[in-house]
Amino acid sequence: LETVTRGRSQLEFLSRRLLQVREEESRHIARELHDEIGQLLAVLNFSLRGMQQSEGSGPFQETLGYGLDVVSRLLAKVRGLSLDLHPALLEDFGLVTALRRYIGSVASRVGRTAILEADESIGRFDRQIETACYRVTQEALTNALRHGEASSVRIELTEREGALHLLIDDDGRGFDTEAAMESAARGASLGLLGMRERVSLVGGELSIFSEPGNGTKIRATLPLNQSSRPS
Amino acid sequence: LETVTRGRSQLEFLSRRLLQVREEESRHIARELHDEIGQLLAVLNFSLRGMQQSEGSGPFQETLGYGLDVVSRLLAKVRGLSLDLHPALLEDFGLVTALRRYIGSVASRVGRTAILEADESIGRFDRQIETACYRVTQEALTNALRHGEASSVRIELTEREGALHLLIDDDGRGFDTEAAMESAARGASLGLLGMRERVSLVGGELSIFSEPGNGTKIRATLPLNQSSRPS
Amino acid sequence: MSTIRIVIADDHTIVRGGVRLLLEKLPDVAVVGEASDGSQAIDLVRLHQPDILVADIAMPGSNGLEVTRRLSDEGLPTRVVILSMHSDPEYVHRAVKVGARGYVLKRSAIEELELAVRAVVRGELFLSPSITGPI
Ligand SMILES: Nc1ncnc2c1ncn2[C@@H]1O[C@H](COP(=O)(O)OP(=O)(O)OP(=O)(O)O)[C@@H](O)[C@H]1O
Ligand SMILES: Nc1ncnc2c1ncn2[C@@H]1O[C@H](COP(=O)(O)OP(=O)(O)OP(=O)(O)O)[C@@H](O)[C@H]1O
Ligand SMILES: [K+]
Ligand SMILES: [Mg+2]
Ligand SMILES: [Mg+2]
Ligand SMILES: [Mg+2]
Repeated sequence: LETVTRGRSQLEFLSRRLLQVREEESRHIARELHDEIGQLLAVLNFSLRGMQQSEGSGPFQETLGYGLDVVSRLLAKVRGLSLDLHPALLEDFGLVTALRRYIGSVASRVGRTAILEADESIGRFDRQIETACYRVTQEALTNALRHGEASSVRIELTEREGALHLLIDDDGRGFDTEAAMESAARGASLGLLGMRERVSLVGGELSIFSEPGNGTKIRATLPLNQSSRPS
Repeated sequence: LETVTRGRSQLEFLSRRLLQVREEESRHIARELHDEIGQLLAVLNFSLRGMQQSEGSGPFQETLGYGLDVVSRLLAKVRGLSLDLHPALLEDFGLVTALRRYIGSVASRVGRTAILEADESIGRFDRQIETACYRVTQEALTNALRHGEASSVRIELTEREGALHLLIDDDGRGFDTEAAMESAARGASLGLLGMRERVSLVGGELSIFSEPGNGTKIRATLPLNQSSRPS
Repeated sequence: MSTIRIVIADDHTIVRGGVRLLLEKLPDVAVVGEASDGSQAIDLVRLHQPDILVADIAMPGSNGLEVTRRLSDEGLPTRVVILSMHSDPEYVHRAVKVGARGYVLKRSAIEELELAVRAVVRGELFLSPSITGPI
């Protein structure tokens, strides 16, 4: 018996599962790094510092100084890697806090304006919803700054009519969305397709409005059904 | 302007790119863990042990002993994480060495027979080809032991007629491939679909032969064109 | 007591610094050079002809195994002690095959590197006891 067919729905599920698995893996490693490795290192740092205060010969203190240097490099490495993989803030404090921090750090790094307008009342949602929202914002903001060379980006997050509404609105150069989607579909890039898949994975919809010279608006609507409340 | 279509080819490219990106990310993280974090931990261990041999009061030595304990736990954690993500042997010595070690360690852990028959003359190929072969073997062997409860698995790797031929042949319970592919396509699992996509990503073909009660044979043929020789 | 002259080759600056710091504490050891890649290691060995080259495996350019093979081929008197992250016997096997006289894991203790250096200077072969399995 041989199986050779590969239909559209297989591919659809495959790409969804891949997005999920990738997110789960990243999250798992980020947690290991942050909660396990990071904590152990912090304790180590603490105890070596204690030793530095007390007695000990010159060569002893020299080695200790080296050890402490290594530990602080380790702490920085572990922290950076775990942040790249998964934002602890998102998990601990939810979308508004995590997005505020992320957007703020990007804006100050590149010296452009990026603001978040969000209802402070927005609470916690299912992890998949929060992650989709966060990842879409990351991708759209990166694109706006990198390709659009936008000088200002406005991100809006609102909850109404049983759905979460995300808008990323940039004043950059804009682009021909059809041409971009076509070349993305030929394998040129992952950003636009990935955003759409992430949103459709949680039953939502994504639309991209853009024209050369007129900036770009990305809108995502994510339904908040019963099951998307955290358990 | 709004773009809403999402065709089969978009999905095809998306899932392929996702597989690629995931592999690249895994490799990147494995390297960070092994080459940076693991290495710093190793020298930390190295220098703390040096301090342990030299003088120092009781409490001093106690703290040091504690620190060393923490470091060896960290080392084990980081090592495990990086091994899962990407096998260093594959990158350094190629398929035959990496598969021999992987298959041997799985077989001895589960107490079943798994053997590799490979031309020792098999050299190095493009990283994508080597990775596809390695990942297909991992998935097929895991399935054979877990679902097939095979008592013996034979893995064959040969190079002929400009292609690499991989066969994973188990004596397990077998399964209905059509039913399994259908339920995989409905999102039940990732293994079989992922194997097929990985192989087709490098221009190869995968076929699955199985019948309940008659074991399973997975065959992959990976073309070795000019560009698949390492540069 | 004659001095044991050593060159250290490792692409990781912190690691190299730590190994140097610890080796130099030994009264009869002098570190005469530090290399951060394979070809620099070969140059320094040719220049200083040290007793020992302590070499990492994973380095850009030519890796530690290639460096070892080239030094053996050239017939230089320097003996190589590999200091590596890799504990898989395959690495040890290949290192010995290309002419390394010692193999020590980075996660072992400085004492082990000291033992290895002294054994190799005496003309013996030293393989880290924590490596198990068929070599
Ligand atoms: N906000 C934007 N402003 C201007 N052009 C954009 C914007 N967003 C996307 N584009 C255009 O659409 C193309 C595809 O975007 P996409 O995010 O899919 O790919 P990428 O950013 O080039 O690569 P990747 O996201 O896979 O790293 C971009 O290369 C760019 O030309
Ligand atoms: N070698 C095998 N012997 C017997 N049954 C098999 C074998 N390989 C696959 N199967 C059957 O096919 C199903 C699908 O396999 P697949 O690898 O896609 O999923 P899985 O192993 O259940 O989950 P995962 O996504 O973790 O791989 C399995 O659940 C099992 O029933
Ligand atoms: K000295
Ligand atoms: Mg992009
Ligand atoms: Mg499986
Ligand atoms: Mg190195």
